[in-house]
Amino acid sequence: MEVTSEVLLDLHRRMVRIRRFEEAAGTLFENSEMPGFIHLYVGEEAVASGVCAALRVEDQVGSTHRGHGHLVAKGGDVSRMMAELMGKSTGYNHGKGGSMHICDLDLNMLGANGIVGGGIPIAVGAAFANKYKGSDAVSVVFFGDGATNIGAFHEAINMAAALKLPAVFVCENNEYGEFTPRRQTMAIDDVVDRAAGYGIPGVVVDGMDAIAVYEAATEAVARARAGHGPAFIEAKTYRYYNHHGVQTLGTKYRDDDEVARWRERDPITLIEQRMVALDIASTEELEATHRRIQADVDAAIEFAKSSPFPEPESLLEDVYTGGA
Amino acid sequence: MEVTSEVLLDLHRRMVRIRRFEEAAGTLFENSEMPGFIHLYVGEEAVASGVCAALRVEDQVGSTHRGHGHLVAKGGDVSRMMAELMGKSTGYNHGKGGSMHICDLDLNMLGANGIVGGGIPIAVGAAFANKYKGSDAVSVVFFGDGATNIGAFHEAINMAAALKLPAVFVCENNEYGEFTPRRQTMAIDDVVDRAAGYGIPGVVVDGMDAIAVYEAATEAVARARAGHGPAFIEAKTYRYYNHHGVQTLGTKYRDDDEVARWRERDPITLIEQRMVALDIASTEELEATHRRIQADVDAAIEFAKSSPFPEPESLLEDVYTGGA
Amino acid sequence: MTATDTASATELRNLGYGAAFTETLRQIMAEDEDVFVAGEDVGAAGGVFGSFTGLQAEFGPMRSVDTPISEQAIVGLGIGAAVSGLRPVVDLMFMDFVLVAMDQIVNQAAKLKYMFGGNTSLPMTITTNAGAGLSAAAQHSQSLEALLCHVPGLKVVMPSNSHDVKGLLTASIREDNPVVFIKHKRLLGQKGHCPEALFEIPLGRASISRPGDDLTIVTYGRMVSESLKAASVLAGEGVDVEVIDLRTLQPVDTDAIVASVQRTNHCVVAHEAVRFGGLGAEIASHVQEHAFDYLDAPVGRVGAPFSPVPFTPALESLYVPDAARIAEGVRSTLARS
Amino acid sequence: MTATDTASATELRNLGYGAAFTETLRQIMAEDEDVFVAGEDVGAAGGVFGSFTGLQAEFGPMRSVDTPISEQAIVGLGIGAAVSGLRPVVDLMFMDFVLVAMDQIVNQAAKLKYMFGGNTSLPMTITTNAGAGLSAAAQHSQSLEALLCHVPGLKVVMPSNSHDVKGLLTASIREDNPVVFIKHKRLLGQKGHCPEALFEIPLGRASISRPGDDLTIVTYGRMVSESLKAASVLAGEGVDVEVIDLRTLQPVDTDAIVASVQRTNHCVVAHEAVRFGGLGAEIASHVQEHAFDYLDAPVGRVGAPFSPVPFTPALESLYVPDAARIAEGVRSTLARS
Ligand SMILES: Cc1ncc(C[n+]2csc(CCOP(=O)(O)OP(=O)(O)O)c2C)c(N)n1
Ligand SMILES: Cc1ncc(C[n+]2csc(CCOP(=O)(O)OP(=O)(O)O)c2C)c(N)n1
Ligand SMILES: [Mg+2]
Ligand SMILES: [Mg+2]
Repeated sequence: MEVTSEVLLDLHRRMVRIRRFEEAAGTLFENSEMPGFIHLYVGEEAVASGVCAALRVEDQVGSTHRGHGHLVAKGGDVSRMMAELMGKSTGYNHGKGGSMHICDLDLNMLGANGIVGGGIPIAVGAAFANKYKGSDAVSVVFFGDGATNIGAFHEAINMAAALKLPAVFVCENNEYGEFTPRRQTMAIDDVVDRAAGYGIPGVVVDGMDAIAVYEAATEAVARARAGHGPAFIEAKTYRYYNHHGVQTLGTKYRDDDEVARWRERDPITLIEQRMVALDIASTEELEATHRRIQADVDAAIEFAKSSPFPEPESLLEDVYTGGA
Repeated sequence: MEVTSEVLLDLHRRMVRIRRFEEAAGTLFENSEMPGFIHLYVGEEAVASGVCAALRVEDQVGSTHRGHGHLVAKGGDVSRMMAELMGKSTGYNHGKGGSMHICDLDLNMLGANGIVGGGIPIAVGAAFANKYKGSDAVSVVFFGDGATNIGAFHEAINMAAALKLPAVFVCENNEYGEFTPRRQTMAIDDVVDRAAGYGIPGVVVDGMDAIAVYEAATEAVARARAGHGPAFIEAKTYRYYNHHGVQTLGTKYRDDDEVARWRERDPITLIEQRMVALDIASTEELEATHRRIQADVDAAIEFAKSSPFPEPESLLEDVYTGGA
Repeated sequence: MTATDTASATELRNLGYGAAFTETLRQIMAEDEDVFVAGEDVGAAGGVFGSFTGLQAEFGPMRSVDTPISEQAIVGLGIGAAVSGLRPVVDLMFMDFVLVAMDQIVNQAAKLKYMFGGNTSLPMTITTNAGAGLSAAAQHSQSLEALLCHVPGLKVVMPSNSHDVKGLLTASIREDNPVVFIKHKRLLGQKGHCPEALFEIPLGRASISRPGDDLTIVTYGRMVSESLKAASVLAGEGVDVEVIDLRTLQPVDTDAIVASVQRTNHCVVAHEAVRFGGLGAEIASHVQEHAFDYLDAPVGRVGAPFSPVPFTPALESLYVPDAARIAEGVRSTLARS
Repeated sequence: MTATDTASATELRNLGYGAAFTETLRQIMAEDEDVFVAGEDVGAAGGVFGSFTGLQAEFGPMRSVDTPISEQAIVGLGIGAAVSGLRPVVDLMFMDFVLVAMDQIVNQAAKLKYMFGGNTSLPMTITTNAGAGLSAAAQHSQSLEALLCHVPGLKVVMPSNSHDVKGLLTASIREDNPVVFIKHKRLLGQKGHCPEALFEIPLGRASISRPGDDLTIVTYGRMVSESLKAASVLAGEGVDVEVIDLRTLQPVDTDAIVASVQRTNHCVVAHEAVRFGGLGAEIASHVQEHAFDYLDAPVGRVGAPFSPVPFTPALESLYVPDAARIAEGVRSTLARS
């Protein structure tokens, strides 16, 4: 597959956007300026970016508790995102959902989900709708390595395979579910070993290499779009920060060495090196991208901070369509 | 593996006992002399018999809605079974459970289960207890092909693999879940293809050949007993009768031809041919076995019919240990 | 095609409760291409209770989908399809299996719209079959509506007769919110008047199955006919009972209940579900709160005792509430006034 | 090692609610080899709320088991182990995840003994964390006890303070039935008196947190302290409120409630769960039925409104019941007498 310089620039922008957004959110969170729990995507940017760069607007994205990256990559508006994370009425969910439920249905991002595996059957339902309507949209769903141990994952991926739905399953294997190493919770080397049990193709990609992810996603999505059914992508990646928030509190569950080793292969640094080497962008241009995106994120913070909280009346609104 | 003539005789007795019991129960059911729903094991006798012949009393057996065969094969008392199916106080469950919950905890048969897949996590819990206690008992759990599509199956088998528990997973693949062909509900040729996704060994056996099942079970059980973790056995088999009861009502979902083809390889006929050919038993001796077992079943029916229904007071008993 | 709540008197068409369900589905599927059914054995076999018979032949396998045994994925299929603009009807064969899919129903379907700040709607109907009386034992006999009625975001419906099956199913499928539509297994073969044309019974509106002056029985599902039987017996004893059929259990038509009790000054709630923590508790609570000064006696409740459903008919018949127990409940309530 | 219900006055030991949980577990695991804990991140990490800290270091990985993210299998592990003679404590991190394991809890654990005709017992404790107030949104904030209390075969416990955590957890683990032990997330850091030695608070017995003559507040969990605050405010208004802490929600100590209401002639039930169909409905129903002639006003109920839990603190603070709303509930109940 030929990956054009436009694609590289695009991948880079998506990743930087995620990184800048997440770093900012993390800082606000650590400074107690943001309520609730947040699960940051820092370190895993290449996965959402590589996959979403291979999608069209009408393609759906199913997400997880670690969903900011998916929404940013799908084209989400960082201002409305930041406002949502801060519980403001101008947020995507008008403050009712927060980090764990952030969504943009106009972009067909079907929402982060607080239940591990809970978003997978829903994304499969969207894939069904695509087939039902005769549309060639594809539904792509992200989930963690840990999520592949839960029943909803199994049922949903099997159903997609049995009904030959246009769905792509993307496992973000960061080797941990919260504080527990993956290998303690499954007796397989690669999560992709599960794909064969559903009769669908599976592939492992370097989840720190956005281009590799993009290539794998492009292939899987094209296959699904052509009516050949679902595929599985395992992206080997790593989260830099704690399971939720930034700093690890309590028991230390990962070696500093391990974190350092992964950080050496930082997905943004990797693509930037490539872009410079290939003469697609100069260091200055890349820095300009960072600055421009940082300005967007700063504006988002400003927007979020200056936005009002939702009105008390809204508490009982939108429980039902058409009122109670 | 050398299979002795004692084992063949034993397998034969178990199978005939299941067959006789099930045919009798089916007749009572069709004559409306038995309440509720029953799921008959006729045609699949080689699976339960082959597996249970490889077990010790202390080994646990987890079961399904189609559980009579498992209990008979584990050594269940046909009188208490028949009484239970008829809702009598002398039944295994004192009439409170019926066909779908029949159990004998003294034989470590952990109960039939009305929820597809629902018994699998429980059997895995028993396997955990074995390891916890340092006992070398093995927990064996039966389930249908259809059950491998449900979340509880996935979670439980993965947990057994992750914790390396002494458990053996036996899939009775009769190619249907109720009225729906297996291949419509999963995109794989053999159910055993799922084993690799859990990192455990899997094997396909001819589920009409009790000796083949016995050999596979002996190996898997020995492995688990020795502390090497779980294994998966797929037994290709067939149920002769309807999903529940005997006759198929409503839409016909299987070809007569298909049924006939499977019946040609009847597991009892197969082993009897072998036994005669090997001079292990004469036709007369085999017939005597049938007669002896039929007498047991007749006595069981007599026992069940003449037993009283439970007393009204028992309605609210045994909701809690030690009373409400 | 649509008439209103009350069917015209000229139609006197008898149809089974289950058949009314199937007919309604067929008519709705014919008029709305976005409606499809999915579930275990609902396609080629037409459902284990025959509720989906003929739909696959008429509408094809994409609109009448046989699924794997995967209750979570079945409900998820419905959610994802509904969010994508379709109007799914997903089936969970027995109400007991609702428990297997509880996360998708309660954590996902019920909350999605609210969590999303209103940015979606979820026109999904979950159909299922509840109730004891078939010696199906503890895992195939439950009435679990109370679990669902406690969950904001869901609507819950339970028809008592063929006519209401049609009117309520039509309204449920056209509703833009997740609805759990509960049939009672023992009513499936019950014949009753049912108009041919589609019509809607608005969700949240109760009906008076029998007017009366002395006491109000609030009930639903199969207990409606048992309550009517009880009412006949009690009429012979000089007691004039009003029977209210809730039809919709979430939202409950509390206005209708309170208005009736303000007139009869006595109330008994009857359901097949376990009495402790059942919907009857909510209704009794509500009535004493909103009609306290009208009540001549405490609100009585009739429901199943506190145990799983026993298998043997000998015990199950004692377990399931019936006309006799409802009548007894009415008598003891009246005795306290 | 075991003392009785009331701890001796000589001990004045302060301990956090969460720390009391951990200490109790450690002590029980030391005295009974059949007790183990299993759940997500409970082993090496000591649980996401720190509730299992140190147990793996002390008792090893076989008695403090890190499981896959598999709530159904976690509960099943407990059931199978309990049937095999062990005394498991299995953890479901957030109460919302109970819904994922609902089949194993309700169809299996609760019913096994009964379905088996009594031929087993199930000494299993499921621990979990409920409650809103942490901006954790709709899927990490629920109080779902009503769903469990409706299920015959389960016991349900929800302590309000450190002392009761110890006494109730000890009794729960020693209990031969499945118990769901619900902590409130916002109480975890709350310090309170807690004796060091193990002791049992018998399940099914309420306690009077504050005696009073004018009205009985029936409550539990985190709403106990809110009710006590409300009682203080009301005392200033000349209203003498009695606060009953249920401690066990299934079975409910109805005798204690009815006895109190017969004396105070007024009752308000307060819980954090959604008001509609909550446990308060059962209690209000029961009270009006058993103390009808003693009631000077209808039984009031305070609970969450009928919506999912909102994320933003701006709305969540309006959602969760508190002392002010409880006091308001008391005032309006008294106003009706
Ligand atoms: C059903 C359920 N169980 C447990 C949790 C708590 N939980 C939240 S995230 C998480 C770990 C998920 O691991 P993985 O799927 O690998 O995703 P990652 O966080 O590594 O991106 C857990 C256990 C939950 N939210 N839902
Ligand atoms: C959770 C659940 N879903 C559906 C059913 C209804 N049901 C009972 S048996 C069965 C088919 C099971 O198929 P399989 O596992 O292949 O076993 P078989 O009946 O073929 O032996 C179904 C769908 C159930 N009992 N439990
Ligand atoms: Mg992970
Ligand atoms: Mg099968």
